[in-house]
Amino acid sequence: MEITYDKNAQEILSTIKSFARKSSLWVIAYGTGCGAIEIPPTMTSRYDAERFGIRGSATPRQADVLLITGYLAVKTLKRVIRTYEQMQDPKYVIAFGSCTINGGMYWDSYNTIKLLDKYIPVDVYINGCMPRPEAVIQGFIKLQELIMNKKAEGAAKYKENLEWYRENQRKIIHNWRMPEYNW
Amino acid sequence: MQNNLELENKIAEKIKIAFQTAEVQVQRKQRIKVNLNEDLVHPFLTFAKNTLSYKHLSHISCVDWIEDNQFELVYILLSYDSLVQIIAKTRINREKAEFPTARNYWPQVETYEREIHELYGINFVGNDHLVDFVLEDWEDLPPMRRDFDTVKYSQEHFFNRPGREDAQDVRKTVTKHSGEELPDLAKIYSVRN
Amino acid sequence: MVEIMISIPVIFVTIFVGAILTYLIKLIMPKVEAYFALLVSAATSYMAFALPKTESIYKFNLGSFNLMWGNNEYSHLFAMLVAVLGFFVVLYSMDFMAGKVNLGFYYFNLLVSIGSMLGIVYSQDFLSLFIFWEIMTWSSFMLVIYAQDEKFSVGIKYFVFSAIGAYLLLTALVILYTNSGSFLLEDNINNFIYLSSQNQILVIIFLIIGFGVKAAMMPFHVWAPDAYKAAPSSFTALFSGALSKMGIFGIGLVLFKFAIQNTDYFTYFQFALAWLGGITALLSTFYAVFQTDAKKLLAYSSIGQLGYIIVGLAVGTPLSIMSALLLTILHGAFKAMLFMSAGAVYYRTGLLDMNETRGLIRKMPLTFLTALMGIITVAGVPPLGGFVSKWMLYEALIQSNYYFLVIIIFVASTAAFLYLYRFIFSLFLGQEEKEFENVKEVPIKMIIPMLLLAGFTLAVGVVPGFVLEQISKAMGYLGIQTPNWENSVLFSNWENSSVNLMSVATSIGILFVLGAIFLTIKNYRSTRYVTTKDIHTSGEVPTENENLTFAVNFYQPFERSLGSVIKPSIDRIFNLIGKNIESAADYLRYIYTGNGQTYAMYVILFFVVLILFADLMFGFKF
Amino acid sequence: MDSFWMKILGFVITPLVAFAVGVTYGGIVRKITARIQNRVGPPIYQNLLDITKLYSKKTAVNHGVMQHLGPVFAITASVTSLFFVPVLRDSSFWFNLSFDGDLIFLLYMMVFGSLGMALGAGQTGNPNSAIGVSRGLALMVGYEIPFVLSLVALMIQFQTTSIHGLLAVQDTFSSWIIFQSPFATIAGILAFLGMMHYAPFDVPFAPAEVASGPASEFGGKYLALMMTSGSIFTFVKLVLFVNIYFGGAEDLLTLILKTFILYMIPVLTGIVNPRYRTEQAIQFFWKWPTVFGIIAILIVVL
Repeated sequence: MEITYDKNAQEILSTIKSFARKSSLWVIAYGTGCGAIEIPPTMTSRYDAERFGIRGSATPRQADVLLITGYLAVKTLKRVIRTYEQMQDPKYVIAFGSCTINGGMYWDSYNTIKLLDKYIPVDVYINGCMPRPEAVIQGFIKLQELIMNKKAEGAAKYKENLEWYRENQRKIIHNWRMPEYNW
Repeated sequence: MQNNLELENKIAEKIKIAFQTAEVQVQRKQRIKVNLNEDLVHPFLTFAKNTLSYKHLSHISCVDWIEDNQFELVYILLSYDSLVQIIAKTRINREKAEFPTARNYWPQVETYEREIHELYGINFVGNDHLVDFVLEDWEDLPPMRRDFDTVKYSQEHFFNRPGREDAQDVRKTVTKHSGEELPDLAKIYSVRN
Repeated sequence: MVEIMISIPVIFVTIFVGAILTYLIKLIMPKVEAYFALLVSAATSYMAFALPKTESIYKFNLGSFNLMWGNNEYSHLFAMLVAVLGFFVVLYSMDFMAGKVNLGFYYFNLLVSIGSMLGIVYSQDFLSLFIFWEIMTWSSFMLVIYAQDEKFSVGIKYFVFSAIGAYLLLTALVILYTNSGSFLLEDNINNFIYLSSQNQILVIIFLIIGFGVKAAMMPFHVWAPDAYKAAPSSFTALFSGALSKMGIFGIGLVLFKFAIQNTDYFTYFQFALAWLGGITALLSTFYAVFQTDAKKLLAYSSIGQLGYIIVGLAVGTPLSIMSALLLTILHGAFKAMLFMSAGAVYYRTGLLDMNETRGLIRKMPLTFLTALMGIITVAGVPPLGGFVSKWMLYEALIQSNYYFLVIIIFVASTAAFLYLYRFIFSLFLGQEEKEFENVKEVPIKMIIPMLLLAGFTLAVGVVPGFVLEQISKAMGYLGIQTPNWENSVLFSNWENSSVNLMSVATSIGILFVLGAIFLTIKNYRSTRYVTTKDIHTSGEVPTENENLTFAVNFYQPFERSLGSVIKPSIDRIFNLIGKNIESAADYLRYIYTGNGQTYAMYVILFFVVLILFADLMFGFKF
Repeated sequence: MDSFWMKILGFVITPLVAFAVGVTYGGIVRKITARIQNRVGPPIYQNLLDITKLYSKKTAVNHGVMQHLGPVFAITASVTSLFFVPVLRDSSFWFNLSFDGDLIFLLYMMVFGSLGMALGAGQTGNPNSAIGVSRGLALMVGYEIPFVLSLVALMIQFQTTSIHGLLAVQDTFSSWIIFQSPFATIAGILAFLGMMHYAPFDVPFAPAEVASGPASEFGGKYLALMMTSGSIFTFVKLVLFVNIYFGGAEDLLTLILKTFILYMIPVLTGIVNPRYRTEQAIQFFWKWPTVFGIIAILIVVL
C-alpha cells in the first residue's frame, strides 16, 4: 500500500522536513581533542548557538550532528565510529580544526589519523587550530544551508560506500570487535 | 641558601649509610637524586617506604638510552613528612627488558607500569595486568623506543592529505621564504635535518 | 441428578480421599498422580461452584457436640477463591513440580490444604473450623519444609506462630463454649451478648490474633517472608493468594458478627485494627523495596496488601468493606500471578536473586505479560482491577474519619511502585545476557493459569460488577448495608465522586491502539531491532561478559533518604519485634520433641490448664 | 446526534489545543531561560521544530516490544488524563470525560504513562535509564506525600473528590482555594515543583549525569512521541492545578494566563537553582511541604 502524494505536496512536505531538520540541530557532546574547549563558549551566553536551534544532546540516539572537535587517536576513532553508527538517520558530521583535515600538528604522530573523511563521511569542515566560536557557528550555518539544499547526504554516502569505509577503518583498527552496522 | 639543605643532606646521609653503592646527590632544595644498581631498586623502595616514610610514589618514568643499549627507569618518590622528592634511577638491559614490579608497595604502580610496558615494551615481572593502555591493539614496535620511526609509521598507516605527503618540517619552509637562518636549537631537534 | 450429589460432605470426601488416593497412586504408578490430582481438584472446584449457597446444610453430632457444615454467601465468596486458585495451582504444579522428589507427598498436602481451606469456609461451627484450621496449618507446614534443605527452622518458625494463633483461637473457643454451651456459630453469635464485657474483649482479641497470624498481620508477620520463600513457588501462590485469606475470612467474621455486638468498644477495635493494618502496609512496603530476593519481595508485598485488606475491614463503612473483600479476591489473583511468574523464571533459570536475573522479556513474553498485568494491578493503575479496590478504599477512608491513615495508605501504595518496578525490571528487563540464551517460555500448563488470572484482573478493572455482586451478597450475610454499585461505574457517597470504568477503559484502549498503530506504521521499514548490547555507552563496545544492568542497590538514593528519617527506626522496630518473637519462638521450639506421645500429653495438659483457667476466671464448672 | 458529534470534536480538539499550548510554553520557557542567561535564545516555536524534526527522522531503533510501546503508554496516559480534566469551567465542550472520573482516578492515571515509560526504558538495558527510573520513582514517593496531604485536606474540607466539586466551591475570586485553604495550596505548589521535574528536582533526567535518564535510548519517532506526550502532560498538570487551587478558568484566555503564571513558578525556580541529589530532594519534600500539608489537614479537622 503505497501512498502517493501530489508532487507539489510532496515538495512542500520535504521542504518542511528540511526546514525542521536545519532549524533543530542537536549536537552529541563528544569532545575528542583540544577543540572541545571551544564548545562551551559557543553554547553559552557569549555566542549563544541555541538561537540557531543548536542544542546539546546527551546520547547519540537523540543527536543529529556529530562534532569531531580535534585530533583523533586510533582508540578514539573507534568510539567515534561507534557513536556515529548509533545515531539516527539523517545525521551529519562536522569536523573541527586542522587535525581532522590534514593531521595538523599531529601530522607525524604514530597514533592519530590525518584524514577523517576516509573513515566517516564529513559534511562540513571548520578550519583553524582551533577555530573560534564564530567559525564554529559559521560552520553550522553552512551545514544548515547544505541541509536546506539537500546536499548534506553524508549518511547516505556512508551507507552506500560502507565497504570502502569499513576497509579503511579496519586498516587501522586491527582488533575489530564492533557490532555490524546493518543499514 | 646552603644551610637550608640540612634536611635533604640528612636524608641523603641515611641513604648513603644504607646503600653504599648508591650515588646520592642532593640536586636542589627538596630533591635528591639516587642512582642505583638494578638489583638494589627494590630494597631501596622498601627502605624508602618503611624507614624514610616515603608513602607516596608520584610516578615511574623511563628513558631510552639506545646508545648504551640500556633503559633507565626513574622512580619518583615523595614524603609527606619532609616534602623532599627522591628520584631513584636505575639502568636495565635494553635487549632483555625485564624488571620486577613494584606493585606490592604501591598499588597505583600498576597503571604506570602498564604505560611503560606499552610505550617501551618493558616487561614488569609480577604485574599480571599489563594489558592495553592508551594504544589499542598495538602490533608494531613500542612507539617510544628511539629506534621506532614515527613518521614512517604514520605515512604507512594513515592517509595523507594531498599536498602534504612530503611532510616536511614547516620551519624549513618558513626560513626558505623569509630568508632567516634556522636557529641552532631547531637544527638539532628538527626531525629531518 | 448431579445436583443431588453435590453437598459439602461429598466435596470433603472427594478432596480428602482424592488426596490419599493421589499419594497411593504415586506409589503404584508414578507420573499419573499429577493428572489424578488435577482431576480431584477440578471435581472439587466444580462442586464448590455448583454448591447451592443457602440450602446445603449438613448437621451431625460428634460426641456430645452439635456440629454443622453449610454454605452461605460469605463462605461462597472465599470458597470460589480457594476453588479457582486451588485448581490453577494444581494445574501449574503439573509442570512446575515435574521431576521433583516426593511428588505424592506434595500433591497430598496440596490437596489436603485446599480441602481444609474449603472446610474452614464451610464450617458453621467453631470446632470443625478449628480442626480444619489445624489441618490447614499442618499441611502447609509440610509444604514449607517440603524442600528439606535447611528450611526446617523456617518451617518451625511458621509452625510455632501458627500454634500460638491456634492456642489463642482455642482459648477463645472455650470461653465462647462456656458461655453458649454450643460450638455452632449461630448460637455463639446469638449468645455473645451475654458474655461479660471483659470476656467479650478477650475473645475478640484472641480470635483476631489467632486469625491475624495467618494473615501475617504485624507484629505476627515474622514467619511469612521466610515461609513464603521456602515453599515451592506453586504452593506459595496458593499460600499467599488463598491460605492467608483464611485469616481475613476469620477477621471479617469476628468483626462483623461478634465485635460489632460490643458497641462500647467496637470503635476502639476498629481504630486499633485499622492503624495496625496501615502500619503493616507501610512498613512492609518499605521493607519490600530493599529486598533482593524476588519471592521475599513478593512476600513483603503480600503482607502489605493484607494490611490494606485489614484496614478496609476495620474501617467498617460499606464501601471500605467492599473494597477489602474485592482486594481479597484480587489479591488472590494477582499475587498468584506474580508468584507464578517468579516461579516460572525460577523454573527456567533456577534463579530468584534479583541481582542476577535479567533480560528475560524476549525469552518469556507471556510470563512477562502476566507479571506486567500483575504489577499494574498491585500498583492500582487503571484500567486493571487493582484500581477499583484502591479507589474504593481511598474514598471510604476519606469519607470516614481516618484522615492520616489515608495518607499512610497512599504513601505505601506509591512506594509500592518502587518494589514493583524493581521486580519486573530485574527479572524481565535490562540486558539480555548470554547465560539466558537458551531460556524458553514455560510450558502451556503453567501459562494458562497465569493468563487466565491476568484476564480476570482486566475484567475486574473494566466490569467489576460480576465480582461486586457476589461481594455485596457476602456483605449482606455479614449484615452490612451494601453500597451503590453498578456493573462498571464506581460510586461513593459524595456527589460527583464516581468513576466510569467503561469510559476509562474505552479511552485507554482506543488511544493505546491508535498510538501503537501510528508508531508501528510510521517508517515501519526503517524501524529496526538492535540487541541490548547495542546501547549508548559513550562509544565503548561492551564485551560479552560486561555487566551493564543496574541491579545492585537499586534504590540506594531512596534508602539514603530514608536513612535519616525512618530507616533506623524501622530497623529497630523490626529487630525488636523480630528478635524477641523469634527467640521466644526458638524457646517454644523445644516443646516440639517430635514424639507423638508428648504432643498428646501437651494437648491433655493444655485442656487441664484451660479447665482450671475457666474454672478460676469464669466460674465455669465442668 | 449533534451533541454526539460535538463531543467527538471535543475529543479531537482538546489534545490539539493541549499540544499547541504545551509546545508553545516549552518554547517560551527556553526563551525566558535564554534571556535570564543574557542570551538571545531560540524562537518560541523551537520545540515544535524539534518535534517535527524528530518525527521526520528516517530511522529508529528499538530494543524490543516494550520499548516500542513505552511512548504509546505515555501518550495514552497523557491524553486520557486530559480527557478527564475539565479544561474550562462552564463549557461542556471542554469537559470531555471529566464527569466520569475524579481526582483519585487522575492521580493513578497520571502514573500509567510513567510506568510504561519506565518499562520501555528498562528494556533498553541502558544502565543510565534504569538509574534514571530508580531516581524518578524515589522522587515520586517524595513529592506524592505533600501533594496527597494537600488533596486530602481539600477533599475533606469540601466533601468531594471530584474536580467539578472543587470548581463548584470556587465561584468568586475570593473563594479560590488558594484563599480558602492557603496551607494546602502551599503544600500542593511545592509538590508541583517536584512534579514538573524542573531544577532543583531534575535528577532523574540529568543529562550530564545519567545521559538524560530514561530517554537515553529513545530517538527519532520514539522521542518525538515522548515529547508530544510530555507537552500534553504539562498542560494537563497545569490545568489540573489551576482547577484545584486557582478557581479554574471561564475562557481560554484566562486559562492561558493562569496556567502561564503557574508554570512560571517551577520554571523560574529551576533557572536559578542547581540540582538536588535524590535524597536531598526527597528530604526537602518530607520537611516543610509535608508540615504544611499536615497543618492543612489539622485546620480542616479541628
